[in-house]
Amino acid sequence: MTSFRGRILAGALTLVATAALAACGSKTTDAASGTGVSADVSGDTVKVGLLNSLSGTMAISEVTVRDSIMLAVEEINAAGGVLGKKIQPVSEDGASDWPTFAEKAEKLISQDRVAAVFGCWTSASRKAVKPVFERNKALLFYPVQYEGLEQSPYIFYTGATTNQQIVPGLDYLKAQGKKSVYLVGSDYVFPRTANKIIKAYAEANGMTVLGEDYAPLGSTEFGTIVNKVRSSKADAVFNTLNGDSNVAFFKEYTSAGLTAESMPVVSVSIAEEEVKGIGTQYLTGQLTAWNYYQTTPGAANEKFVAAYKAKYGAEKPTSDPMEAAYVAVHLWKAMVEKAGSFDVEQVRAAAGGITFEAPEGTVTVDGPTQHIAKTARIGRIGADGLITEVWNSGQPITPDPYLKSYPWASGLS
Amino acid sequence: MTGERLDGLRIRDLRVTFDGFTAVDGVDLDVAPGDIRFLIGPNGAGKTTLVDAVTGLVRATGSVRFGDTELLGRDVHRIARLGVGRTFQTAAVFEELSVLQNLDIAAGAGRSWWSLARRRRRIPDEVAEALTTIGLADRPDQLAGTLAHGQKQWLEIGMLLVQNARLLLLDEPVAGMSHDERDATGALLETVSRDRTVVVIEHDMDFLRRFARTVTVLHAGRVLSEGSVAQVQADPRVQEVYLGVDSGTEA
Amino acid sequence: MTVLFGQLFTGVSIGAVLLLIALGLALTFGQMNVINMAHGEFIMAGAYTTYVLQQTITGAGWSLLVALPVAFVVAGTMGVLLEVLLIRRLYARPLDTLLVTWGVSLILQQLARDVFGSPNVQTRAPDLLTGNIALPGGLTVATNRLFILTLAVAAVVALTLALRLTPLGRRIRAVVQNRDLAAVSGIATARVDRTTFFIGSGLAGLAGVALTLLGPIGPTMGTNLIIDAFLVVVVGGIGQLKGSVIVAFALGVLQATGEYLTTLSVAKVLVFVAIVAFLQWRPQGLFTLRTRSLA
Amino acid sequence: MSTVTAPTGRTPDPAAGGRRRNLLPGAGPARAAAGFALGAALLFAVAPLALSDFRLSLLAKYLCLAMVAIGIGIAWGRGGMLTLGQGVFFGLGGYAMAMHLKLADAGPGELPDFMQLYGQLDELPWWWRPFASPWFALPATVLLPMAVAFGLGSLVFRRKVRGAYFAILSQALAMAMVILLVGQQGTTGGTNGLTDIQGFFGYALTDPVNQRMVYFVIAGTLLALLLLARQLIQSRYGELLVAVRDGEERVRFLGYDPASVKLVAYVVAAGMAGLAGALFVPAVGIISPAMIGIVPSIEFVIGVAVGGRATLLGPVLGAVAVAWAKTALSERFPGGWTYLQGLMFVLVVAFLPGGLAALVGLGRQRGDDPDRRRWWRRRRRQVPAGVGTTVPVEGAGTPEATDGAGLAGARTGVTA
Repeated sequence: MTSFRGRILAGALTLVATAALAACGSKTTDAASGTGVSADVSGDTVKVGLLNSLSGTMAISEVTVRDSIMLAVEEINAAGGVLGKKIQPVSEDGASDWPTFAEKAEKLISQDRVAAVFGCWTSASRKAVKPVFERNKALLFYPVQYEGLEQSPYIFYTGATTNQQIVPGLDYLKAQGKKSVYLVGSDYVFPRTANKIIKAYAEANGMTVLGEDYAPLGSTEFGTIVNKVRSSKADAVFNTLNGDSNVAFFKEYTSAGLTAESMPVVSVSIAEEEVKGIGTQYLTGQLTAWNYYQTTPGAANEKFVAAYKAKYGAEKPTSDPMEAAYVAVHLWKAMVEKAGSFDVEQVRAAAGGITFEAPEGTVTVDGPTQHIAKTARIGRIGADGLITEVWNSGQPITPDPYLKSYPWASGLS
Repeated sequence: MTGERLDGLRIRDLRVTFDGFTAVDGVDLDVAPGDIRFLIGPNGAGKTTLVDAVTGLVRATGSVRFGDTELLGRDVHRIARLGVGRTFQTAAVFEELSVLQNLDIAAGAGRSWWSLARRRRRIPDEVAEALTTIGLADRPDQLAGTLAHGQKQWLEIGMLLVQNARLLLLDEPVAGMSHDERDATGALLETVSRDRTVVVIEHDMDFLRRFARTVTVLHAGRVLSEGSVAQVQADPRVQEVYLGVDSGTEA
Repeated sequence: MTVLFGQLFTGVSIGAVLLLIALGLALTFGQMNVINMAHGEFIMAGAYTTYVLQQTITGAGWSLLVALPVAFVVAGTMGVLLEVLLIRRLYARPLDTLLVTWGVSLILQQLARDVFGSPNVQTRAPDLLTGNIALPGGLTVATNRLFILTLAVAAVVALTLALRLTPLGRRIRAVVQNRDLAAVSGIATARVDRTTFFIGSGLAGLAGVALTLLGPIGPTMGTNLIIDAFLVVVVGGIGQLKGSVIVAFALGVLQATGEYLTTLSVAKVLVFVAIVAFLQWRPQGLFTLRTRSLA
Repeated sequence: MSTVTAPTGRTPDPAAGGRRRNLLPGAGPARAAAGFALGAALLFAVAPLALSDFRLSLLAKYLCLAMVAIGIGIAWGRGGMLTLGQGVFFGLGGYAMAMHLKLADAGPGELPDFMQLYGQLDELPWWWRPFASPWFALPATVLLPMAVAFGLGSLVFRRKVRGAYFAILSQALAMAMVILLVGQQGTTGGTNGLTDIQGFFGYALTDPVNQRMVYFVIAGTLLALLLLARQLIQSRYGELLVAVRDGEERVRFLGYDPASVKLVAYVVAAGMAGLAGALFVPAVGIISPAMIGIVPSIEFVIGVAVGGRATLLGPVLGAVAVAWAKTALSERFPGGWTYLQGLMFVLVVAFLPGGLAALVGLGRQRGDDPDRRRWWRRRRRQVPAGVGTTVPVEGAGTPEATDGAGLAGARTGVTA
């Protein structure tokens, strides 16, 4: 028996050893070895990938982004497609699970051979797919505001980076004469990074940060935090909470007798869709910092809102990430047409300087950072659930993901 | 296992309470080495609780000595390793394992981790011996769950034998057995008591008369009477609380 | 001082929420030994009931009052369905019940997503329950917290009285303490089981209504609560309500204190460590029925 | 399906053949070896030839999940401990490996990229330093989870925390672990986890050839773990473990300490999960708190339940099948996957506790065991008159009937 099992073991080991030896590929020290899969454009259609969580905790937000991408695709197809080819969308579910995002990204690139992928919401999902896109030299369009500090050659960032959302939010508070802030956020990358920036800004601009608290993701118990916020007597609260936590936070906030008048809250993760889920009775008068609202004036937005409501229902609001996703598809189309090719490297080369009359106003692709220049807008939540602009930056802000042009931020990255 | 020391059981002032209810209330009990002692008493007299206390299952105060060793305050498995084994009212064998596996496990409490990590190569001698003693030698590979009721009880006793228990505490070993099976069980008890001390909880008066050497009657958590079968039967208090009332239904 | 009192009240109100979500479990898990992971989705059902009722009843106060009994019945009915269809077959396999009801909870969540949509929905709270009561010395007490505390205490009192005084309660206790004897004594144990499950699940529905005042109303709201609720019952000890009551408030105050002194994340971990340590001391929980027959 | 518990080399008993626990007729070493060879051939020859690089890398991921499943099969199927926190051990192994690979990517003396970005650390935290050495990191992927399991296990098992209590505690552990990891953004990567891993001991993971190498390592490890599990199950210890599952108190009265018996199975399962996590990292290139929380932990269990919890191969095949179904289905019906997953839990656990393995064995075993055919009709409290259900226990109210759970499951499972 022993000898018998011994033989099995020996056999197994030999197999492993041979296989491993035969399989030895390139070393990390070799030159970059990514092969790159070229998109399949042989037919009269071109495939693009949609990578969003359609199930799981993130589905709440990401489904609306997917809807918005589909709208853009339809519009483009109705207008004749891209380089004469109709866009064929391939939708994949990231299932709110980061390895699944990586798996599906790989599938879209190598199996479906899409020309570009649109999607991802959380930073974690973007970080998970980033190596996949870099390895395969494929393109991702990421449509959500994020914490900056990233610049991948194979990702276009169509949401705001920190200097297009957080910094303008602070500028606004400063202009309003607010001298002290309290920071409340969910415990993950974006809030922690954002709050680091806020503290550096506050120090340089004579504001005090009276406290900084984080709630675990999904936490719905805010008694303690609101208690601390209230006793801090800060002039304003900067809120980077995410998802469900916002609901619990604002209900607690209102119950504690705090109002937009006594202590305004600037939120960076509450868009029109979230307002519906929290309830206007808890939110009226509170502030948000984004680049787009459903109420943003302009013909482009009127057309976008009308088309969206016609397709998905009159009660569905449009929001910043949805708009950024919609813009992403149109920007990709413009890039491809300027390059005259679907080839990723040529598209990247053509990207710089491309502008688009977006619902949020004119946006311009910044070649070096692959982010886009956009206008910052501070809005106030109304009793009707819509957000109306109370301040904007006047002109599009050049993206600066590492905040290199801000002296006070020199220690940050 | 033969040739080992024969020890007796000595219980002093044993008390067990459950949330204010006193199940065993100051019992003194001596079982001589090699005795077959029957514990009887009406339901709720504290018989099983007494065995539970001796084997460490319930917390108790007082003193329980087996040979020279105090048992109270020790963990169940430590007491078992000192040579105290028990069975339960319902046969407690491992139904998903074979007869052989059941016995092998019972025999193995002292095994090293090394021998546990390996397969059984052959049937250990004491297991083979016990298989014969309990009359299951022809079916070592049968799943214990598929044994007849009597066979399960015997298997349990067999497990005590290979476990090397020197004090056997048997809780109603012949309940539900046929007449022949009772006889066989009785004979088994006599065999094993040659080098072990045996305590039996039993309601079956007929079985008691035939196989008990000494008897203790418990009532309401106390010892009511003690002595030979004849002495106990003659005790008027026993007749009053137990035999007189219950003998008809219990026998 | 203000902060101290505020934190104490926060702790008590966290405890009240824990109690409210755990009370139904104290009945189904504590009394019947059934591990129902779909309990969180019954809470969700209660919250959605409030939402649906508000579509027809416009007054926020009235709709909330109406929602309480309706949600109790809705969640209770779901509980009975679950008991009859699945759990009844699994009384001998509690661990399997856990997995089966987990599956049920997944299905119910997805169902909620398909019916009500993935995003959270909003309900309108009566103005009375969005403010606070000022006490002398600059102290305030939030009215929604006060409402939940009252509701939790009322539910405990009602449940205790029902178990002690009504014939139904006596039957439930009889079945819990000795099922076979109860059956032999002519109690229809199957019907008692169903009733117990109805009440336990109904209490989850009540909790759901109350939670609309505090947190999000969405498909996944139940999953965040269920572990905490189970921990309360485990630490409280099964078989008696008072354990769960004491533990809910103790954990609430512990959590609030931990949150204040450290961070929310660390406080959560601290509470977990405290629970493991407590179970070292009393593995069967704070209170247990110590009888032989239950073993 | 190979044999599961057939003890070999004992007296043959043709008379009791129908009742034997020998699971397949004649399932001796020869048959096991044949099955093993077939498995090896499938994994090492057929799969690499038949599958594209993408599908092969998916298979590598599934095989990692299967390793966790083997451990759960031992702890839950054989030992009756429903561990709903296996993700913790998977995560510990994964993080240990990822920490080493991140440090190797960064180069000597350098900080991993995310620490510079989010942590603004000037130097490596002390607890990261040992992981720079593969001689520390590699053993740590297995030993670290085992140590944690040992610590927790020796606390709870000695105090007789078991059944549902243990399951809920293990679930809470997963929750606590996630919160802890997420809170330490600067040193653990927070919710992002450790991503963008480029190399695996000097080999670039971007190269498909090296991805194949990783696959072969994973497949080889899986086979080795299967051999280990088989040895464990067939040993005297394996029998003892089943005995503890079915009658913990009874085993105690035989002079064993059931706590140690359970502890071994729990620690072994943790080690397997740790190893799986460690190999998952090069295969997928990421480890994050999302993979170790409550939901992934319970997803590990569903594969085991579907395959057949008490068998050797059932958990492996179940885990691969469920993971594959998830990929395949979610490619087509995203919302539908959740329904199906829920239904699987309900249908398999409630109506087929032995898993698919029992279904395979059903035809052969029909008529042998009347109990088995009627398992679905068994009503409450009709627990097989087994151990455990009748033994009084210190402190009433212990979920004693949990032992019945093991019984009912094993009754069908063991025989397949």
